[in-house]
Amino acid sequence: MRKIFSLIILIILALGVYICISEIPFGKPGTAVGNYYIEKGIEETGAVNIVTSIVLNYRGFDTLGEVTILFLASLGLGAILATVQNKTRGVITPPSLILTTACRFLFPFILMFGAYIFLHGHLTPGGGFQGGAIIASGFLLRYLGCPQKRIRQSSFVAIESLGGIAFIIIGLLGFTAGGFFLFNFLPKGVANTLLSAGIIPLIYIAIGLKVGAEMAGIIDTLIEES
Amino acid sequence: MDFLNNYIFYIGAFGLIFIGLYILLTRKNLIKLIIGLSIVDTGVNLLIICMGYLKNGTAPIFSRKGLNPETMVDPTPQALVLTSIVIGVAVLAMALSLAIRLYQHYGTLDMRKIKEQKW
Amino acid sequence: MIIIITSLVITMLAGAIAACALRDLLSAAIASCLVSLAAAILFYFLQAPDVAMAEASIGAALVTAILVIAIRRTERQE
Amino acid sequence: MLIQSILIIAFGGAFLTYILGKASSALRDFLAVLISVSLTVLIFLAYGKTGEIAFASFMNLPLVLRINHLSWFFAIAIQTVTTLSVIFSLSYMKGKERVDFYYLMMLLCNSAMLGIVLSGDFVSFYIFWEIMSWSAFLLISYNRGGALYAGMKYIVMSIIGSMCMLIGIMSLYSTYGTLNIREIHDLISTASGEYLLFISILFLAAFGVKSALWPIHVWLPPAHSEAPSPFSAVLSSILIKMGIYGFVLILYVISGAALYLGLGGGSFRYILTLLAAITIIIPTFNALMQDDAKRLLAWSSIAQIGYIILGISIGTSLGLIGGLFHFFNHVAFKALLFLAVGAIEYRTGTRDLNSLGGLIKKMPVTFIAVLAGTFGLIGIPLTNGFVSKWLIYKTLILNNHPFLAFAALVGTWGTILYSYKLIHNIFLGQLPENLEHTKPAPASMKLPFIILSVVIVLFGILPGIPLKLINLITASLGFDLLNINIWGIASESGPLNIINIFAAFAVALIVVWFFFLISGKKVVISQDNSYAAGIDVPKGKYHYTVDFYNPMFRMIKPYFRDYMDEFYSQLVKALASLSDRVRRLYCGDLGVYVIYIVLFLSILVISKIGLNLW
Amino acid sequence: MVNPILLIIAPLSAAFIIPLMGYGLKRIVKFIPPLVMGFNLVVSLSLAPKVIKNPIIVFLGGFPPPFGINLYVGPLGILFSCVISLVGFIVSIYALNYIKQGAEQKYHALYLLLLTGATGIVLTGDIFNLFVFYEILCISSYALVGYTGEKAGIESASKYLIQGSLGSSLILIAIALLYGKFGTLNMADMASRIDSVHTMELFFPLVLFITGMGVESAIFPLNAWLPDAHSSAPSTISAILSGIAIKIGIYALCRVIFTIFGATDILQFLMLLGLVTLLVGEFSAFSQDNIKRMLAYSSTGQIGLIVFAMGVGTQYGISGGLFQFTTHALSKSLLFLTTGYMIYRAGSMKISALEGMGKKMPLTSVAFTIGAFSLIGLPPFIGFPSKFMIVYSVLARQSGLYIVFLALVLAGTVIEGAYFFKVIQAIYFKGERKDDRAKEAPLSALIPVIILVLLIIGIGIYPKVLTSILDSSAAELLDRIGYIKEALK
Repeated sequence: MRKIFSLIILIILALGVYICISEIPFGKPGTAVGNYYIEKGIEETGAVNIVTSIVLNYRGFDTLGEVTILFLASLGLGAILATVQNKTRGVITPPSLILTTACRFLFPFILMFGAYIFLHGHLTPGGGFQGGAIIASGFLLRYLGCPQKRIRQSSFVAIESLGGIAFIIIGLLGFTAGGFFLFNFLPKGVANTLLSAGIIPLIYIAIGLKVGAEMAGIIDTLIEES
Repeated sequence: MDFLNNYIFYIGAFGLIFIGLYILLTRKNLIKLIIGLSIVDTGVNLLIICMGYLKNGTAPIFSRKGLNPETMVDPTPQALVLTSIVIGVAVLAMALSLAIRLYQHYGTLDMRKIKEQKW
Repeated sequence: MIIIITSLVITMLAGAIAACALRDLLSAAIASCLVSLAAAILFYFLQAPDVAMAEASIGAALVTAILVIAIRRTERQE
Repeated sequence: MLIQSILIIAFGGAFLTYILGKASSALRDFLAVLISVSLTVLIFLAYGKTGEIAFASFMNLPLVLRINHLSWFFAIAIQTVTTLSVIFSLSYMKGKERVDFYYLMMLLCNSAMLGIVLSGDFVSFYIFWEIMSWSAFLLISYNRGGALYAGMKYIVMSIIGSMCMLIGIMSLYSTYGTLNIREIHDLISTASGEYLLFISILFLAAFGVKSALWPIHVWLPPAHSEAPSPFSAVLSSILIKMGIYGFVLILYVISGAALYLGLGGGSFRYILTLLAAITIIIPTFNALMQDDAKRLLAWSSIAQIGYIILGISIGTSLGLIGGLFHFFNHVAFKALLFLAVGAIEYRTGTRDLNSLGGLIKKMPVTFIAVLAGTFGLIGIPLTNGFVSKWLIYKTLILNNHPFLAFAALVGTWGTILYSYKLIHNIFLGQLPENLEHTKPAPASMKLPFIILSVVIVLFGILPGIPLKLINLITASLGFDLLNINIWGIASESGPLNIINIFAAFAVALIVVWFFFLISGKKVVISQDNSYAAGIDVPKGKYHYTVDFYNPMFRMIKPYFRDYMDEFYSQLVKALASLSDRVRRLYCGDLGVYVIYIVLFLSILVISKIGLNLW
Repeated sequence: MVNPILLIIAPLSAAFIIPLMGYGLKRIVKFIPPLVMGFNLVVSLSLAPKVIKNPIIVFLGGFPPPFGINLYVGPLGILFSCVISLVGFIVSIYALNYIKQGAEQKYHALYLLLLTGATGIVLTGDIFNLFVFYEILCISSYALVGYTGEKAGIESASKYLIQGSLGSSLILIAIALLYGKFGTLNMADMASRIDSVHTMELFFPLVLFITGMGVESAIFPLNAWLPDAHSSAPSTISAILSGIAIKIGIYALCRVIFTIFGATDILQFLMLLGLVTLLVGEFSAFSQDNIKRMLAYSSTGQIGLIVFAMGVGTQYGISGGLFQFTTHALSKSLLFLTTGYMIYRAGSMKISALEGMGKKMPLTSVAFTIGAFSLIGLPPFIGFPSKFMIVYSVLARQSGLYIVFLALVLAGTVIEGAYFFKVIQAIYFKGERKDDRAKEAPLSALIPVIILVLLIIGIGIYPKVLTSILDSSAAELLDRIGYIKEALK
């Protein structure tokens, strides 16, 4: 009975959506805000990747909120799973030889690849979040590959908080130097070169490390009691 | 043919949203509900990106010289989706930790049996 | 070009329906990984490389990993 | 300036006694009495003054205090009763716990009533009204057990009443932009008929609840019998009179005599008098059936309120004077009766009429007090009750309301029956063994008895003193002046002259006394020398006061069950079961909660697509 | 003049610093929240007089509004931020030694982030930024509800999470549709492009917003999570959730309806919704025996009253609703704080277990009575002027239907009075407490309670202190054009 009832409701919503969507043409937005970013993106922020300039400069406050949410997730996880009494480690099938050697061999490369991505955030597609995620998948491989070598939880927490504080400090520096919070006060440099887009690379390094540490921390908290 | 060109992405996005809602409405297991939530989230991200797409536009990155700004896709939705994906992960991690604790307390994840907090 | 996009959308929706219908939670998690993978490729076709990378690395890899870990710690069958 | 000082002393005094109470109880008692007496003196000084002072502002509305004859008349009644009951409770509350909380609430309630009477605009009227309500609530539920249910009943009904009043006040404010009573009086003459009806019905509800008009009287009997005796004296003599003050305020001060008569084509006035008549009959016969003295007196208070409202709502100057004077008399003898019952309860520990008896020898002063009180209640000539009932009967007959007059008469018969039951069961008959050693009432209780008895008899013989003041009041409300002399009313429409009644009584008294002397021989008859149809007379107490009116009860019992009370308890039970079903809405199942959300969304979407509501 | 951005940055950076202090300075962690909230209170109070005259616009990153994010700090924003920091400051003092078990450090960080999210929503002028702060608020309240790790807490937290994230997904869909239509994310820019809501492609986002934000602001069919969450959270958290979190949902709802869409003809529906929420809330609170669950249902009722007042639509009605918001924030947090220690001493949440508390914990019981009296609306307390304004605003509309609505609302308040008096009677006039464990609450719990009592009585006697800021914020909410001109100039 519940299935039919929910199907009816969803059909009504689909009808509403259809009428609403038919007014919004697909494929020709031409929005004023979007064109402004594309034209003035490079000379105002110095970053070649316009999406990164939006994420960090134009709408930097969103990303600050974003970083807080990730910090919040790891805190919440710690708070909820910290009170678990049974700390016994479950039996994990010992990893096969191929996995351990691959993990020992691949782990540094994955970290380097992740670092490459968030270092070139303003040049090539990708940035802090994607680099951090790749680093976290590196740590995931480490847990699967060699479970006995564990990283102390507090080091993750330290990196997280430092990353967040670095972001805020850069923002406050912008506030003191340029009068606006998160103002791009460093020189823009030559476009399309590594040290070019003012504060954007600095922030993306902080975010990359922070997201990597946080995601790894989340996975570590979840795995720890298994 | 042009119907497909115009509406295929909308069908994909809203299809995902409605299937996710269907899971939320009918399924009992908490983990299945969480999977439903992540599907709704993916659907919404797809919808946001569709809003900014320009017919045969190019990616908003000036990697080479001579890229014509007019044909570039609108970059703002991509910035929003970056944030929204990470929000989805954060909520998902929180939900799964609660599911694990719930399983330790109740021994089951069937939401029709977990009804102590009522009236 | 449109053929590839249509087939990707169909696989995505099929993956979502599989995630809904499958009793075994692990295979439902894998189905949801399929959905986000197809979505990542669709993002690529929508000229959004940043988002494709983010969706692939976060959506497909980490979300599925967390789901699998959580399923391992609770129960497997629905 | 005098009014503000009265209120400041009243409220300040209340909190001061509470704080000092923590220090020493003797100091607290002394301060309570001092404050009450000083307030009485202050109010006496304010006789005849009229004036208005804006003492504060609330939400850009000036809060005004005003005094005129009407408010002075009510203020003096409030203050005297509270002073007497504070003096009475000095010894009554000796042993009990939480006594300073009791004094705080008593004085707070008293100052709130003064505030109501002295307030010049509706906002301060409402503020003092609410303070009076919840301080009375805390006092009613003072001695635990059954008092909690009574307190709950009282507070819920009085909150409903004050909510209706709030709507009334606010609609006045929104139509006239001001809440000052004087300004509203001038503006309201332009009001349309049904708007005035709407306002009057709202205020009728609010004041009806407080003055226990028939359909909404249910809270009064349990509240009076459960409250501590000194407070139930204040409660029944003055607190329910605030409803009367409200009636006078709305019917005459706001809408003015002319408008009131024409209200709803005169039907509103007729309904009010009808309600008053019912309020006289049904509670009187309920009072008959009570075994608890305080409950009996509570029911009788409701009946006497019926008389007062009857007098007020007739709409002629004679009726208004009768109603207001009966209000003053009722204050006097009802306070006296409650205090007396309190003294008896203090001494004998019980107030159940079936287990008392023969206390005339043990507590003579209390007996005289109860005697004076019941004479006033019934309205025997030479007591003030007689004069006011006479005026009310006179207006009823003059304005050709035969049925109302008959209802009032039936009410008086009932009053005679239950007053006699009260005196007979407590004072006459045989003294039960366990009451052998009851001491007479302590001195601090005797003082109020004497004062009140003197007031009853004095105003009975010389009604001119209070009538002159009431005449001024009715004149200020827009009625014509009657010429009042010291002995009664000399107007042609209804001559009343106490002097010849007094003379007739004096002569009859002398004649009876003379015959009593002549007979000379006094035959002493022992208690048990009465024929008991052959069976031997039991040694113990056998005078038959138990179930005094048993045969009559069997006759009227089925008709006089308190329908209203049962109706309200059914209502509350229905509400409770409804609330139990409503809270089942949150059934704890997550699937249902998610369906609620998505259903809400789809209903909104359907209402747009299908019905195109928006 | 302090830049309003600090109102958000200060608690945020404090939250980031707290885990770092875990190494050496564990003890002083619990003193950070009161410090930060005190700073927030001082800043917002200092900004209040300037803001009433003309609002402050803060550009973030140096870019003008439609292209960058801006903070619109108007009288409405400052009023909410003052109340948030005031209640946050008071509750954080109460939590000094109320929170002892569990990962205490994480509690204080989550607490600060919750208040950051609340302040962020209230001050931001950008719709997506509002969604991000809304998400911060929701996630931190999920974590804090399930913080104690008990069975009830975890169950309520997981249910709350599923419903809350469904709501926020709906909001995200609405934002996507609006961006697709207008191509801008700034509230003022969007408002300048919207004129009528009758076409479907604008009505659908409005409906999505109402449902999404309705879940957080506990409107009738969507508030199934509230009774569980507020009754199983620790008392300080349920005080914050009841006092602030659901009001922020209502702020967001009103901002969307009044400022962005200017949909004045949906107000009638809003009024009906408020009325139904009030009646359902009061009825289900009437037959409760668990005190915190009863307070949670009474919060639902009061929310219904606020939404009802907002639905009236006139300036006086909205300032009445805002005044009722302040009343409820102060009195409900007072009630939750006082019951916190009563339950802690009595050992169980049953009302029958609280009997006779009047003698053992005199000050706390008096505070509870004052809080209850002010919620019912008895004169000398803060509840009376707000009820006064609401009743006046409804009657000023001079229509018969509204008077029927008003009668039902006041009937709801009577029911609320009934069950509060039942509890007061249980505390004062029933039972004798033999066990000596029930002694008065410690000093750190009494100071906040006393501050709240003084505020309730002070504002109740002299409400003029609030009316100027209330009227200007109601005016800001009502005139859309002023908001648009101010933000985009």
